[in-house]
Amino acid sequence: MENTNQTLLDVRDLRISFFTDEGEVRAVDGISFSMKPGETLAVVGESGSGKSVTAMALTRLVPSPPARYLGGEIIFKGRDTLKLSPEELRRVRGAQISYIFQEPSTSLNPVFQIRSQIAEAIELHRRDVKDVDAEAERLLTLVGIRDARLRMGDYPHQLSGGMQQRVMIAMALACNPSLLVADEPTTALDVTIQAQIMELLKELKQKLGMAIMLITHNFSIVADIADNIAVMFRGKIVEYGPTQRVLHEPQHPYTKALLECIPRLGAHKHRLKTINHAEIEAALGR
Amino acid sequence: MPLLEVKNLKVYFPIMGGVIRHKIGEVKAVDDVSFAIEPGETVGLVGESGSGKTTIGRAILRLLEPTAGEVRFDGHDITHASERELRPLRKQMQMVFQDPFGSLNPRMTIASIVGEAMKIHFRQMDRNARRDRIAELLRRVGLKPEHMNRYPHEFSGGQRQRIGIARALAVEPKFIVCDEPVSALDVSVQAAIINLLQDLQEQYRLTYLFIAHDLAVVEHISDRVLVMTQGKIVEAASSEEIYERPQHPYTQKLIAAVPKAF
Amino acid sequence: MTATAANSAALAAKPQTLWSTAWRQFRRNRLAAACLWIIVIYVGIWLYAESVYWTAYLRDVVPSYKVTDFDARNAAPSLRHWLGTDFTGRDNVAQLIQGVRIAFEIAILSSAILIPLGFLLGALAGYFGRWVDNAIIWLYSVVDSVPSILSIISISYVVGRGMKGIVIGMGLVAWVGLCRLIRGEYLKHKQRAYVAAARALGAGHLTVMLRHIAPNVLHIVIITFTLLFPRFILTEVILSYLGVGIANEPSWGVMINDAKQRLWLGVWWELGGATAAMFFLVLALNIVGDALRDALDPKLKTAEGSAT
Amino acid sequence: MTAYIIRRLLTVIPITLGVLLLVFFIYRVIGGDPAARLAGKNATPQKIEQIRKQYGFDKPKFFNWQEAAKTGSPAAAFDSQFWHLVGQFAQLDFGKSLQSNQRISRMLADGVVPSLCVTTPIFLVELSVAIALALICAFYRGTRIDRTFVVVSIVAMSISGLVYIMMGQYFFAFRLRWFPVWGFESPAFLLLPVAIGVIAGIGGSLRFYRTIMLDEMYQDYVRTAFAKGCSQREVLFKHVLKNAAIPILTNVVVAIPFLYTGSLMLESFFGIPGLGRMTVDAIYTGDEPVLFAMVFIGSVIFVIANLVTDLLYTWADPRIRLQ
Repeated sequence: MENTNQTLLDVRDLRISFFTDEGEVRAVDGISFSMKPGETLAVVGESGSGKSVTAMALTRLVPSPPARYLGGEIIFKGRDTLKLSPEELRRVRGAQISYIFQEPSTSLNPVFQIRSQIAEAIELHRRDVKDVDAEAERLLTLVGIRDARLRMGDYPHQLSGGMQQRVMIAMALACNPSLLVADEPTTALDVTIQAQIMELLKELKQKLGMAIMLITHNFSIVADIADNIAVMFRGKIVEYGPTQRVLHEPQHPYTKALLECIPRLGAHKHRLKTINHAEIEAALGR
Repeated sequence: MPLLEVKNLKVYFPIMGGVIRHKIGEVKAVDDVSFAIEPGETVGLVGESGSGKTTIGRAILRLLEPTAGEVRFDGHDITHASERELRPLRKQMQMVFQDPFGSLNPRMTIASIVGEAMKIHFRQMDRNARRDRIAELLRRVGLKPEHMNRYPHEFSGGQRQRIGIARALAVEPKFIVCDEPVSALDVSVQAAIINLLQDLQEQYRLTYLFIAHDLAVVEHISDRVLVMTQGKIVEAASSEEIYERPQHPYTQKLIAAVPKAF
Repeated sequence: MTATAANSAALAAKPQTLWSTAWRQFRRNRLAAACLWIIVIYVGIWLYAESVYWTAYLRDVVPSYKVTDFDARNAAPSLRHWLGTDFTGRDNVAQLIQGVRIAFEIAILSSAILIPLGFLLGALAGYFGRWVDNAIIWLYSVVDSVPSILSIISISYVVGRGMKGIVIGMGLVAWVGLCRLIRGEYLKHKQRAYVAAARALGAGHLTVMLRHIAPNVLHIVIITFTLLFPRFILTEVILSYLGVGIANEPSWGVMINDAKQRLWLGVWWELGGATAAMFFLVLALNIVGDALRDALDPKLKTAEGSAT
Repeated sequence: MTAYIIRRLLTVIPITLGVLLLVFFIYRVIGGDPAARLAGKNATPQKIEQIRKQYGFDKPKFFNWQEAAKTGSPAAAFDSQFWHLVGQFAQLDFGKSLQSNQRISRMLADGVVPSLCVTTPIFLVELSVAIALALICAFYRGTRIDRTFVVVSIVAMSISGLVYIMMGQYFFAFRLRWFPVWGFESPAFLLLPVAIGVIAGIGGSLRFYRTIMLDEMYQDYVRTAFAKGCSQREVLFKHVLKNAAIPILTNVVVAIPFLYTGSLMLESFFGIPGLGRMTVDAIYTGDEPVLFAMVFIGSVIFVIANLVTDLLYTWADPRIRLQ
């Protein structure tokens, strides 16, 4: 593992826009943040805040056209991924930075068995592995799938939503990446399954020590896993800092409002506080 | 006298299979459920996906035929009532839906969406009276009346839910089934819709069956909460009791799974 | 009452129907817009041809395009006859113009049969399901199991040569494609929440089928017509070659077949003229049909395969 | 899965019966008096009457209630035109040709091989070329290469197959003498017809398979494959192609009816003694029994092709195979 104080990821003034028939949509409007090895950063924001585009941009997975990288740098282990050649970029994807997505049911290839989808991830970056099947089985057990040997032969549609997400995690960890990007990993899952997947991610973080970037709209799930939180609103980072500080002493009015309007179990408040968008716009100096 | 009474409600869907597509089994979506709702009360119905909560909502409004049991609304047994018998009752019970993009007819203007309810149930109203009523309803749910000639795709998710609520209000109902009305919305917009529903309840003395999978939202808005899993109601109690003293292991598991933010 | 301005902000100046947004997207496709102009020109020619036909018909006189001139037989293209004359001395250009009329008449009359039939059966099958659906599925599977060319030939053969045979043949075969699409759309929309809302208001089946769902699927009729029109034209050519097509009227099929013998004598302009006349209309319709589908319903799967 | 296969096999019976009903309906019900048509143009009433007796057109069309009532046995109700036909066709007896008085089943047997020699190569070549080009379009999607293929295929589609045949025969056979103009003596005779058949149909097929490929490119599993570090080639040939096989198999059956048109035209133009040419001759000479049989047999072949592709498609899609 690299020495821990060196920054793993440094995003500087990243700018990405979508050019559609209705004109330019500034999805990511000049954001900067950085991550240390082993750190967990939660990027929280509502729909349209640009959080997913940011995550996907790390390894240039945002389809362009219609998107275009207008500016900024993404320095990962000292090199700007925006400038990497396709060949170099492919060596980063899956080996250094890997992803899990929101809809596990559609993110897995429906006509391939679990075994071959995980094996492919291993063979892409780890030619040295002799017994790929055994390694695949180890990974499935690592992510908490019982009787992994049996499950290897299944197709994605034969597994439950929670199991499919565990397979995605196993596939992402196949080449022990330095950074795991989780784009709304539990949004499509029931609350009980969501708790299990978050528990699993926390476990893997301690066991494997890889950095995690967690993208979500749900503030509640970030509290006990994230080291830092970045709050995004319409393509900008409006708040960025250690978890406890952001949750308990939010600076920006948007963060304050967002935290207050979440209904909390047992709070017995009669009315929820709503967001006054005009006030936020003013604060953003738009 | 409760506004709505459900006794031993069962809704089974046949599973077709085999060579000649005969019934080889059945899905017990709602399996012997009983509860009652008093006028002016908000009863929360919480459960994970596939627990059968939406099916109950649809069975009560007779959007599907119950397999067994009894549904009494305002004293009338509507379990197997014909469409003609149901028509007057339709005026008194309405529904707000989850999917803001699917709940409004994309090819109809807001005026005709909200107006249609009145055309069916208040035939004696002429065009101008109807337009005034629509304007008043839109204002009431926080939208500008001059947008009544616009089409659904021109509005945001939150605005569409408000239009759906205006449509439900148009027939001056007593009882509204809110089927996951805020699940598809962002948190900030969610809060505004929940407040709106509460205001409307106070002003029009409405009764709600509030269906959702988010325990915190249900607990916030409901007087009483029913917890449901695999087609059965496993626990029913006031919203404070459910949170402080959950009895059934499933409820305990549900509450434990809700992430404690801070 | 929190009527914050935010929740009614950001609306465009004037109302945007789905049709106007689709039209704006269609117009951005310059190739399709150009092809639309080609079609408009053909419509102009069609109307002119109709006037020529009907004035002659009403005056009970031989129309100009049928006037034979034996000593000008097989004339090469000249100033008087831009594309020369056929084996009976009739002017080729005049006949090609009538070919436009025949093509439009075949498309419109066939559609007058297939669109109501396909739409009605598709809606009934999709909306009511169960035995209605199974019966209609059996019906269109049977009709679809007979290769379209064979069933059209049979109907034209039995009904007799001429427009009537072709129109009935194509109409009674081509409705299956539209029926399948409409059935799929009704199945999809039936599950939508706005239909449940209408039912909850007490709207009857008929109201839901016609007032609520129908407007959401009408665009499919336009797309299907635009994509079927060129295939009607290409099918007419084959029917006329097989002798069950158009009789004693200068359709493009008839002209191509007549030109066949003389091609070997080096008379290429008759075949070239008819092929060109057909080509631009069929090409324009294919391009416009595709652009309409992308603008109105990008996810629509119209399985059209290759032209006959 | 086996239930699905058995049910799918069983559906062939109502469909085939339905096809016979449809063809019977066209030739015996809606088209005026079949006897008059068979008797030919200037036939005497006696001749028409004689034909009506000979072909049993005097019997009721579907159910013979009088007979059943008279003889009291319900079986007699089936003594009608349609059910006689069912019995006759069931024993593969398709009657005799009006022109050559030859047994039609014999003619069918002779015609199958030449027709297959033309249509099968067209089908296979067109399918493989179209899919290969579609893959290229997907690989270079959005570039000039992709756009040119789209335009070329739409242009190719907009020209009548008949014109392709005429031009092809005139230039390559008559003027340049590269290929024989007529006849069916050796495979060389097939080269030009097959080439023309492929060119006439490739436009539509390419456009169709290109849409299928592009639809797959926008699926979530493709994004996952790229995120894993797969290259464009791996994504296309490993992930997309195997998924695309399902819609391709489901819709390949759409291309088959166009083969019939191809066989009709190519065989009559190039003198290939196949089913297509027999059908064309039957139309020209008014040989209705042959036409009737050709349409029915053509449909049965198509129903079987439909069945085969349906079973292949369910086998290719694990979501159905392991239901």
